Amino acid sequence: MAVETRRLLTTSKAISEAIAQEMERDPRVFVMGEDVGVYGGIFGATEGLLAKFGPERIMDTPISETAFIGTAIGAAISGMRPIAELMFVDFFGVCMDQIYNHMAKIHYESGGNVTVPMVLTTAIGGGYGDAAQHSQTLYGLFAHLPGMKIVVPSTPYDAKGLMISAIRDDNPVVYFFHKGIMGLGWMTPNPRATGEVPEEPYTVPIGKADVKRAGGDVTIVTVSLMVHRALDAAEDLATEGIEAEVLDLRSLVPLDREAIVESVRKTHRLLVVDEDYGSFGMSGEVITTAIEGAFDHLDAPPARLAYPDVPVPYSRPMEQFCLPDREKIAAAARQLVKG
Amino acid sequence: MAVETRRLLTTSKAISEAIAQEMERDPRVFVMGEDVGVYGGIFGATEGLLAKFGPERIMDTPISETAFIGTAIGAAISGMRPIAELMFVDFFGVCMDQIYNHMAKIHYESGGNVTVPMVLTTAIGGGYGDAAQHSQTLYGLFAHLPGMKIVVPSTPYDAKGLMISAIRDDNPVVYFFHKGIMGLGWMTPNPRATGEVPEEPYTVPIGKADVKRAGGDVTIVTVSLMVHRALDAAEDLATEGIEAEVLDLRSLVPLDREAIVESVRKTHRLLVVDEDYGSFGMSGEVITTAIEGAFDHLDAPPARLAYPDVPVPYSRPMEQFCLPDREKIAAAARQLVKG
Amino acid sequence: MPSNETLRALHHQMVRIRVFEETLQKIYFEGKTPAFDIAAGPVPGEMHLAAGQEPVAAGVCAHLRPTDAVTATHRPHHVALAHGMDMQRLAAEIFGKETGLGHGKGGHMHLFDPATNFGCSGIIAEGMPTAVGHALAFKKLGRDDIAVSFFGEGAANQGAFHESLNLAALWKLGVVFVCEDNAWAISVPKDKATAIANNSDRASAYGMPGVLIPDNDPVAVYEAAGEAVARARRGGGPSLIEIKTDRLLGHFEGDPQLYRTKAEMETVTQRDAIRRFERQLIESGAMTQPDLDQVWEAARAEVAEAVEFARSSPYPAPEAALLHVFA
Amino acid sequence: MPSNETLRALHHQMVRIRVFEETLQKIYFEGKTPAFDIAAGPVPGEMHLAAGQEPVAAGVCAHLRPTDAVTATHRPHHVALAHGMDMQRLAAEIFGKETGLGHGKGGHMHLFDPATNFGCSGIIAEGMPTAVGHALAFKKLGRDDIAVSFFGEGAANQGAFHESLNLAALWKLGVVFVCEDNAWAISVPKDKATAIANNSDRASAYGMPGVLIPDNDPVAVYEAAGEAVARARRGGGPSLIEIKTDRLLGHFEGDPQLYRTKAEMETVTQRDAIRRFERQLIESGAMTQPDLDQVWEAARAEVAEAVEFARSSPYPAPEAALLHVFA
Ligand SMILES: Cc1ncc(C[n+]2csc(CCOP(=O)(O)OP(=O)(O)O)c2C)c(N)n1
Ligand SMILES: Cc1ncc(C[n+]2csc(CCOP(=O)(O)OP(=O)(O)O)c2C)c(N)n1
Ligand SMILES: [Mg+2]
Ligand SMILES: [Mg+2]
Repeated sequence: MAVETRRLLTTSKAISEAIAQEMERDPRVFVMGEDVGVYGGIFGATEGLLAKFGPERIMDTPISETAFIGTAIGAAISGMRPIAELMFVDFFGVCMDQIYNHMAKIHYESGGNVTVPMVLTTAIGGGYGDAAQHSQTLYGLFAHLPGMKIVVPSTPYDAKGLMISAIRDDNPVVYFFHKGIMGLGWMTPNPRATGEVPEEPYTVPIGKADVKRAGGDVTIVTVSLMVHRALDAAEDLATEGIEAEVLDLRSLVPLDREAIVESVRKTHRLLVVDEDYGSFGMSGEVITTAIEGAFDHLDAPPARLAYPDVPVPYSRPMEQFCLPDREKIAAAARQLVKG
Repeated sequence: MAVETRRLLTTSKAISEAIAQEMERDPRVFVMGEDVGVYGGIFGATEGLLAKFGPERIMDTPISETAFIGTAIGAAISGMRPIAELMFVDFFGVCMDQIYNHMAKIHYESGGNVTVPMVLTTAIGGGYGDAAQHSQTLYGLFAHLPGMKIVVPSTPYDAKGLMISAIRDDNPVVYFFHKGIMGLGWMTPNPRATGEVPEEPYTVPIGKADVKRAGGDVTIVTVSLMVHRALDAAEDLATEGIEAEVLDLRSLVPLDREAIVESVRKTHRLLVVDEDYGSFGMSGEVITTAIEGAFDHLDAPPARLAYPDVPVPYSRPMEQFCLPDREKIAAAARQLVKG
Repeated sequence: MPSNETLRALHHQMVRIRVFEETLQKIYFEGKTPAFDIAAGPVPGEMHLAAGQEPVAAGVCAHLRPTDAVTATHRPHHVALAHGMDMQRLAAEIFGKETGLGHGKGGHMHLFDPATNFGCSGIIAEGMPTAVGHALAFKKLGRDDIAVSFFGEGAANQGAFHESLNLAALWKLGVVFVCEDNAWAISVPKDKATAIANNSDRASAYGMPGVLIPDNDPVAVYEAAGEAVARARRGGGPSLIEIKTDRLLGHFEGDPQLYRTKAEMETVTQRDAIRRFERQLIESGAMTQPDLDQVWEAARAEVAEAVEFARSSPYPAPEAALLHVFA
Repeated sequence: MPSNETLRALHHQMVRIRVFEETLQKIYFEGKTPAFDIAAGPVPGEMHLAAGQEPVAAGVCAHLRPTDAVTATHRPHHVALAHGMDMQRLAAEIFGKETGLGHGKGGHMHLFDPATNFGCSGIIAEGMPTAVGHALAFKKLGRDDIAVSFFGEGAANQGAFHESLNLAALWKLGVVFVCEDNAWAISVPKDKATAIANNSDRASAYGMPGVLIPDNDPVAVYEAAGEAVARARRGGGPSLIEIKTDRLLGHFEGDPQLYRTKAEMETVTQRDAIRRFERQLIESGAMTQPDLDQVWEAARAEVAEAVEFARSSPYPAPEAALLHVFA
């Protein structure tokens, strides 16, 4: 009798497993950040690692993001492969110089002679009442700045494979995990935050988008938690006879422009869904990419459903009003298809 | 006999005159920053002010951008109207938290009860060999973040009027001046960096784009120094019978979307020129705006000519290769029109 | 020794803060049991309570006027209340209601109150430069108001601490920097984060006085703050006060605190500053047990009323999210 | 007192740096006269020269190996040369040539040299955390190499200073922090920026030794650095050394220095550390005038060769701008 064995992990477990396997494989890999030790990372990305690797390799830091991210840079130059965690992406402002002016540029400034192989992990996303300084996504801002790869996984499988790729990459990689996909016990449950994850190490290539659902009527391009919202919406749309293709970019830098163009050439319609602020961000870049590569294939102007250009409000009715969700995505896609 | 009297000022003089006039009008206005005193600001934006107003109102600061920009925030809340200078926009990374998480959000977080009337001035732009950490423009990054107005003047006239508007605005305004338009004695001369400026105080509205040259064949949307490059290109194009309309956005937040759409509906063709990095920035936002408002009026896919997604290289041939210029703009516009 | 009236006022302040925090703790878990979901219930998001740190807020703010500026942290309620913030509007904001201080936009980490010139924020050390700015404005405006910046011992390793203290000292501004050393920054103990034992020793790096209050005693805080506030008010420049205080609860509610030993938890509970202070008040004759009971009762009534106000207030309209980006 | 050999080595280092900087100064103005245009000539952009600050670089770097890491600032040439950077590739980088350290991509503020584990950057205090990271790597790799972070007195008011010193001290890393106090941060004098007189006094805020060298003396620097380097190497943790040094030239070339009095300029020129050191060398008999002359001559030859190499090297291809964003 054949027994189906599926190995289901939450995204946070998938990430910590990836880190653990790479740490076992490569003694140069270590982790630094606030509360990454005993606490296991506020969002569980380093859970269990302290017990396994001890405080020399899983290092709690002072609240000194500039210092410890800069420390990761120096350590990377001198032969280590650090993983540094910026607890919430919202905190980038206290340490962005180290990230974008130093980490991201050294390889270029050195004419290719110095590499900075490090991973900067950080949590994104709202929806749980954490207000203006703890709920942002901001990947669009990082993607605007050259020299760092930008990874934004949506599933446990991708999360593990992309983390292993990130650690093995010789470039600085910023790895954004959405709190809402981590599968944490204390967040609103998301059935899609758990998924099949092979035990053995594997990589998912950075720079390749992934069709998470195929469809011929409209392309929905997005990342991270919004992939799941889009899949939910696609189910609703399917009952109406609209087949949405959901394209998960998985990384913003490099951006898989071919995949965007290819899908739009097939469906002739594009909706970009973005939990980051709407203006001057990902939504405009994806739409422009489609325009550049598939202008003559479009049956309707590409549309976007993004976070409005307002700080994240605290109160639930206002926050929910701002967030793209299943209904809003379905409505926007329906509008694109039916006009 | 009538004598024509034209009052010509450089942009830097126009800015310092605006500040001086507002300081005379309003005792709450004062200036803080590195080298804004005796030195008069590295790019001359505060030249002559120390002599006029003394060190109590023109305050040199330590190299502590987080502290002095935060100080401006507190002073603004408690009744002053500070102007803080971040010497180069490239330095935003050491103090961005104060700017985007605090200055930009307090009014919103307070539900409208607290205002933060301050101006943050900063220098942008390259082209003179100052390399990766002193040559960026980055206004697209600031424009992505809600809660601050983003002003990017191109002419002495606009610079003065927009500065007065910025100082009188009850919101935080980030005012970007391009080194190449300041009319400094030590920068490559730019004849357009000097222009007629009325002596009396006047305002230019924040949020209104300006047609700097009318034309019917193609719309070139840009800001700051690139307005002048576009005007130069438009002259060349005119000799070929192509009439380019040059739309100077003047501010990115609020963005004058109507003006973009209106111009594109007229010319049916759009070229965005951007000295900021190409991806995830202004160029995509302007193109998307045109798509949203004028999709059916377009005779060709909108195009962009932006700084490539690479850190600014030091060596002249490489830097010039990256920068949009008169020839590249003309070529891109020509391509749009002639196909 | 302060007057009995002052001692009673300190006690009253501490008690109403404690009752507020304990009440909020209960409310926070409404809708979050049996399965804890941070997004659920009347009060979503992170909740940082200051139970145990009342001596700091009460002792310092006793010297302040509503026109003095105060900047606080992600753990702001004790300071907000001690500085005179309206408890009802505070509660309503925490409930995300239209009647809240920020009409529900700010939430518990982002409280801004023009009536008491109070502000706080969720980014570590972010409010320290703001305090310097308030003080600069007061100097420019010729006011003898001052600014007080509260921050945790964890925040003292953030660059903004250094820059703010240097600037305040350089410009001789009327700022009192108050370091609440509760020994923990989430799960990271002080000695795993700070190269020296006492942050007050860092005052010398800026040429300002540094005072250490080693035992979370409200009277000691009151006295040290009195001096610092008076110095600031008379133009004598900034000071740094460090108080060894106690975080009686988790970093945020729902924190399992696995990083803390049972022994440590017991020790801090045992040395609860309010209970110790009450013993002293009774011993010195400043208050009787019935006096104390009355204070607690009044505090419970005040807090109940504030909570009732918050509960019964309407939510803001969803579309109100789009308002107040710009003035 | 160091050996005569060491004294001569210090002298030689200082002289070659000085000749390099003075030569560069002349070259910088090529193409920029009569009208100064920062974009023109063989060397565009800002140019920060370190003439006067040679004792710091020579005295500290004399103790270093190529495997020790050094992070420097926007004013990096003296340190780069003293740490052993190839002068030809340095010059070529400054000329923006293909043969430069970074193939012309970095320029004078962004020099990265794997051969000497050297890096610098144009953002104030940006390299301080990097140095901590190098030292951490060495500890993890079991190497007894150390890291040295050079920074100006202006940088000591930046948050990164505070965070870096705390972290290095906390983790007992082998870092030597070297503060070059040349009294100026562009046009802002030290006392208008720093609340205390000596940054070395700030070492106590981190529990690390702080040493003040008051007079730009290469031997004093050499001795203090020797101790600090030895301590770092044997696992004894970080130190802070502050040197009162002199900026003989403008902040950058083309700086009219209107903020400096003529008297001050004369004073610093008069007390030129190299000339003073040469007088001592002659007095002590360590070197004769002909010895000195020979050093200058050799330095001129070395610099001329480097400049010739830079001048005759080809520019990178314009499209090379698109390379090396990613490895
Ligand atoms: C810049 C920044 N880094 C990290 C955090 C996450 N964080 C929130 S509270 C906290 C601990 C703060 O410790 P402390 O300053 O001692 O204050 P306490 O919580 O003990 O009151 C941390 C790390 C943050 N909010 N901002
Ligand atoms: C974060 C940041 N702020 C400001 C500047 C502009 N800037 C360049 S050099 C300098 C002065 C630095 O003074 P100091 O640290 O004493 O070094 P010195 O120039 O005297 O060698 C300033 C303000 C910068 N490069 N980076
Ligand atoms: Mg604490
Ligand atoms: Mg200096």
